[in-house]
Amino acid sequence: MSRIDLSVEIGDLRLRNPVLCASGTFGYGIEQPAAAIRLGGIVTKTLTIEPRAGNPPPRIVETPSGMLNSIGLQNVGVERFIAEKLPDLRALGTAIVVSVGGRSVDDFDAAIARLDDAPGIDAYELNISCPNVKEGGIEFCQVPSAAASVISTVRRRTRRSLWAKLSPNVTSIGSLAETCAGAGADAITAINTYVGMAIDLEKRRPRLPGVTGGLSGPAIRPMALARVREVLRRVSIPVVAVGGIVTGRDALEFLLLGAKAVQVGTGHFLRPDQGTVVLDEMAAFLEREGVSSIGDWIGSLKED
Amino acid sequence: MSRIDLSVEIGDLRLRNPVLCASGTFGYGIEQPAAAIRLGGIVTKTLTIEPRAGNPPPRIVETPSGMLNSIGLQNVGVERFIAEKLPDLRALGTAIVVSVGGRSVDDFDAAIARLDDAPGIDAYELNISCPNVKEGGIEFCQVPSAAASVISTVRRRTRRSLWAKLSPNVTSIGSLAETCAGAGADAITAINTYVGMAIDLEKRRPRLPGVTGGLSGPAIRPMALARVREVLRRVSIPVVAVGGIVTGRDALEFLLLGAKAVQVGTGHFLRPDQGTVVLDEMAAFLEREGVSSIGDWIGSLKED
Amino acid sequence: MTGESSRVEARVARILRIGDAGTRIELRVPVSFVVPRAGQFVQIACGAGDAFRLRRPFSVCGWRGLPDGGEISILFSVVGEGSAWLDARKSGDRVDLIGPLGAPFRTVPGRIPILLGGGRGVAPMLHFADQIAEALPDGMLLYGARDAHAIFPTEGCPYPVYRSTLDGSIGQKGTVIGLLEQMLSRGGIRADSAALFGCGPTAMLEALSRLAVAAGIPVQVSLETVFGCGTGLCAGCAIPLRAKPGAPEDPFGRYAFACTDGPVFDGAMVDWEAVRE
Amino acid sequence: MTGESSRVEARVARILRIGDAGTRIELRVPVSFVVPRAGQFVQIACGAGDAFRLRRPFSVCGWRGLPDGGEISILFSVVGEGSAWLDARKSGDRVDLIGPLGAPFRTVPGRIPILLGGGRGVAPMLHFADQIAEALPDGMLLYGARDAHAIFPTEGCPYPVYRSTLDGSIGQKGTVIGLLEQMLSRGGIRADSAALFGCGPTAMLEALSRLAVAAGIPVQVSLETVFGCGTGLCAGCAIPLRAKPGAPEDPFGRYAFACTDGPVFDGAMVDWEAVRE
Ligand SMILES: Cc1cc2nc3c(=O)[nH]c(=O)nc-3n(C[C@H](O)[C@H](O)[C@H](O)COP(=O)(O)OP(=O)(O)OC[C@H]3O[C@@H](n4cnc5c(N)ncnc54)[C@H](O)[C@@H]3O)c2cc1C
Ligand SMILES: Cc1cc2nc3c(=O)[nH]c(=O)nc-3n(C[C@H](O)[C@H](O)[C@H](O)COP(=O)(O)OP(=O)(O)OC[C@H]3O[C@@H](n4cnc5c(N)ncnc54)[C@H](O)[C@@H]3O)c2cc1C
Ligand SMILES: Cc1cc2nc3c(=O)[nH]c(=O)nc-3n(C[C@H](O)[C@H](O)[C@H](O)COP(=O)(O)O)c2cc1C
Ligand SMILES: Cc1cc2nc3c(=O)[nH]c(=O)nc-3n(C[C@H](O)[C@H](O)[C@H](O)COP(=O)(O)O)c2cc1C
Ligand code: FES
Ligand code: FES
Repeated sequence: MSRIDLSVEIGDLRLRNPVLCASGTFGYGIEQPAAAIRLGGIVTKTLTIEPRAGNPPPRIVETPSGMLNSIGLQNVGVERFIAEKLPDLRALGTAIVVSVGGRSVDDFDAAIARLDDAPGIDAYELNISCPNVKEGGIEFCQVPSAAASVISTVRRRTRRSLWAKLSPNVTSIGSLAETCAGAGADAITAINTYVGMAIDLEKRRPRLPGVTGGLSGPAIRPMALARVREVLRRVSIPVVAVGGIVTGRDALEFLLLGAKAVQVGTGHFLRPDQGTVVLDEMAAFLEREGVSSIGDWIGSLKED
Repeated sequence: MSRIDLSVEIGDLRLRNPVLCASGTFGYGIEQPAAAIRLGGIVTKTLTIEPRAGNPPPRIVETPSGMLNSIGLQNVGVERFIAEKLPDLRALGTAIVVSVGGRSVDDFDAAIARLDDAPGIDAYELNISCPNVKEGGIEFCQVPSAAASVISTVRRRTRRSLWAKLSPNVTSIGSLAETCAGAGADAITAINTYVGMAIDLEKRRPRLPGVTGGLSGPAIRPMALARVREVLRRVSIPVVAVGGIVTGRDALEFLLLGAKAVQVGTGHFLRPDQGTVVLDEMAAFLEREGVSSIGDWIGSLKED
Repeated sequence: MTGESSRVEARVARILRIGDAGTRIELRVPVSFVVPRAGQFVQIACGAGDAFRLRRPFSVCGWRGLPDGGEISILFSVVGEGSAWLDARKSGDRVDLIGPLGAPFRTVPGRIPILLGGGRGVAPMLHFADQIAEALPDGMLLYGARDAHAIFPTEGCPYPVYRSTLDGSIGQKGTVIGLLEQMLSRGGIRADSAALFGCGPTAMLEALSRLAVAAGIPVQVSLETVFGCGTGLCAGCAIPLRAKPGAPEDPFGRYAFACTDGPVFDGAMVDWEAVRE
Repeated sequence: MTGESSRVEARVARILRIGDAGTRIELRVPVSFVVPRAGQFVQIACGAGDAFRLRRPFSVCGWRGLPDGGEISILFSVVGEGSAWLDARKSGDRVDLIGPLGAPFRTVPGRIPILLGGGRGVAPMLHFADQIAEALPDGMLLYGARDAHAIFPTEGCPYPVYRSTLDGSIGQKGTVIGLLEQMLSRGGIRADSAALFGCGPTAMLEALSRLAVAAGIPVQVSLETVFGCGTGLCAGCAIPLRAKPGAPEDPFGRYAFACTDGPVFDGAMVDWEAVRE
């Protein structure tokens, strides 16, 4: 264990360290308890008011330094989550961020209403940026007013912390973040995946049945850094960074920019305990550099 | 030499094969003549009406399966290009596409006016998507009306073919393409680089003096495919695809989607004659598959 | 699954190229590695360090317990960069793996195990035979391959091995399903006392399952799909299932996870039409 | 540059680790490879195949002509993944390289060549000495290193070698620039008849150039920066130059390309303030 003070605050929520898992890459948070108890917080798989089947397989394609996924939000639904997963999750003693998704504002509202009755949830992450569920038309993030209406609606429903998870597939993620902050978000999570596709030349077909999927992994890290920087320049609420973080050094880059915490996503597929690897590498680096508190590191990038 | 008919038409312009170099990755087209004479066409480094110094070094950072660049359009200017480069370029006998950039509509207009007096240019590629030159504010592509005004202005100036090179850093590249087609573009080139950045942890500084740069290379290929598909679904003018193409298989994916030609960019840094490698691999694949004309391959992707 | 699998640095004990059939690699694992059961798999980090690459799943094909750990063996063929990396290992090299993972084959009380392996799908069947032959000595292995060159050696197998090749160069000519049908019709295998266990190409497993369902024989098959994590985290490895007759509608249950619910599934429950698409 | 460089599959003839100093690798190249001149470099594809990696530039440090080609040698230190890959080569391995590339050092008529190498920057200086010693036998090599462990052997060098180390463990204590200043002040080197040639850390080359300009001595330095292509295609390798006094304003000329205009530059023309930033 590290002698460095790694604790951070995302609004009212204090995390013992700034490394969380990214939604959809760590199951419901209970599958790998040994790793989960060491994280700063757990973000669950995105939950919807009703259970969802998700998309037909194959759902995964590997790409250069990354991968495409088209899971389609397969999840047990809010009800079963509360009954079957939440008790084990709470037993871990790690901060709990429940990711919530939906096709309509009402879907979000209903899910949050139900979850709000359940004890032990520290924050909601509103997944308004899933590129794989488009029945309602397009991503909420592509229409800022739609994003705002999700946030302001659930804002009236709950006193718990609301994190808005943004899409990078927009012209200005900075102004989108501003809109979300204005609508009542307590923090911004950036970024979700980039829209991408892959083709099977022999079959002359897209590799994913739904044609496009979401690109994640180290390939997107340089873009995620630039996107997080855009958000940081436009809003004063805390920013949780995600996108291509696989090592402690990767995480430290986003914190240096000014993100208050980071999420490890695709990295978990290299090792189910990759989040703890990131945490340990981060602490070791800070120790070597003589940084005694993560607060001194966060936002200390020198730009001329 | 291949027995397959590889010739394609981009509007009025016939290319003997569909493999071009991407602007800025093959100099002025005369540095590697042995490779240049085999390409379907050469796209020059982006030229501006006046010579430009470009950005201070370092200008390049390697990233997972890609690289960031911040060249800043260093170029000799239209005048010296016509005097010093164009004669050698014409001597190659390869189709010539001159890439043109600028900070204002007038810059574009002046450059095209001057170039239009020079013989031997087959088309102009309008670089309205450079992420590294922002004195004028933001990329033209981020404001569709600005993009349209560049195109419609130079449209009145020249009868030569106009290709509009689009940025992927927008919410809807499809509607942007539509706008450009409406403004008089004869073809769309998609895509330019993604905005990204990199950080030097030891120095606690951005690695590029201008902080952000443009991401290219295999890392962006899945996104480029999805972006090119969006464009193809929205316009009927020819589309020239670019983004992460390094092998013949990569090129064939974009052609399968429906692009009429491809450009090889960062691939040239692996080998200065990588464009010809792509061409040869492509022809060999088609031969193995029994495709006798590239026209039969283009756009033959089966989507359900 | 907790505590049942671990990440270990294995060492290559032996690596052997077996003609066209593929490669057999034997990996030394420490005591912390739980004894794998037939049908389980390991997730191998194929490629050391610098480049990002998802782990690749490989079925365990044999286990040898040793005082200070054990050796797992894997049969595999080179189909891409990951398997090519594994194929290039030399004895003594390190291999980072996670396992054992997934739900194993399970014997069916009162029924004689009939094991069917198609191509490299014979791997977990050899392991299964080793594991159950003592308790269930009457089983047998039906093994189909393309031709004589593509056959993995099965010497040590405690069950009698009946072989088929598409070209008839070894054993009966035709598929392993043809062989099974013949043995069923001639009484060498009896529908009322057999249980079928299969691993191989999807088309073979579908044919096997349809035959089994039609004949009323219990059937378990090991299915492959593209994996993200292999450890139940990503929901990437969906296998479409039929709705349980009479059960309440359950959209979530439409797809099971090959890495944790499987890779071994009840062949009667798989929605083969959807798999094939 | 046309025809002067080519892409070849070289073979590792010998590879030698020299203590803390780094590694010396000798690469067999075919006849198609043009004889490299000192200061030129090669672009090596460090990493075979699958993963994307830009080529890495390395100065040629020696050349041996052979009836059917030749051998180039390179001195390098491991600083990241590319150089680590090169360091892991074994004799007989293939190495894909492009070269020789760039503008070489050029002797100055009527002046005695004084070669200065700092750290691994000694590499092209050894090559330069080999190349010019016959015609210009009065030259010398000043070689500075961190300490005795970091010194590359210089036995074969046709010029007398004067060494300095920061800790004084070999040769004079201090930097190689200190050594040069001393020799200039004691008359071992005369400003009116010398030409200075340097390769090493940027700070050393800046100090060398300032000293040379102040003393009116011609100076050429080999500069490093991050390369994209190494072949004049990308404009990535910008070196800031001073405006030529009296010349018309030329924005394009603000930055030269290290890979084609350089890597060897007139030290008096480099805009050192801008390099340092
Ligand atoms: C549970 C399970 C057990 C397995 N057991 C074995 C085994 O014992 N021996 C063995 O040789 N192989 C086994 N496989 C398949 C093995 O995982 C793949 O061959 C391997 O991942 C290919 O990796 P690659 O990098 O070499 O090829 P890639 O470059 O990843 O792929 C090469 C080709 O194979 C396809 N492919 C990739 N992964 C899979 C997959 N999982 N299923 C089907 N096609 C795929 C790709 O689309 C591509 O066309 C198993 C797979 C699973 C899911
Ligand atoms: C013209 C030229 C000649 C060279 N000759 C030699 C030589 O003879 N021997 C030798 O050992 N090295 C030489 N170098 C430097 C060599 O190219 C780098 O050490 C090498 O590219 C590092 O690659 P890597 O993958 O090992 O490290 P990377 O992981 O790429 O980099 C490791 C560290 O080095 C930095 N770096 C990378 N490239 C350069 C560079 N070009 N200049 C300065 N810092 C860099 C990175 O920012 C990083 O901090 C030369 C460079 C140039 C431009
Ligand atoms: C397999 C997979 C499933 C995902 N599922 C979700 C999800 O349910 N909800 C969500 O908000 N993001 C989801 N994401 C996006 C990640 O949370 C993260 O934003 C993205 O992958 C970028 O981070 P990374 O590069 O570290 O993976 C998923 C990503 C992957 C790879
Ligand atoms: C070093 C470098 C310089 C570039 N310069 C230009 C340019 O001057 N004009 C332009 O339109 N695009 C420029 N580009 C973008 C490329 O033409 C291309 O659109 C992009 O790199 C994506 O393709 P790739 O992944 O094959 O490189 C440049 C790219 C690189 C890497
Ligand atoms: S492969 Fe990730 S859940 Fe099965
Ligand atoms: S490194 Fe590309 S032009 Fe010099």
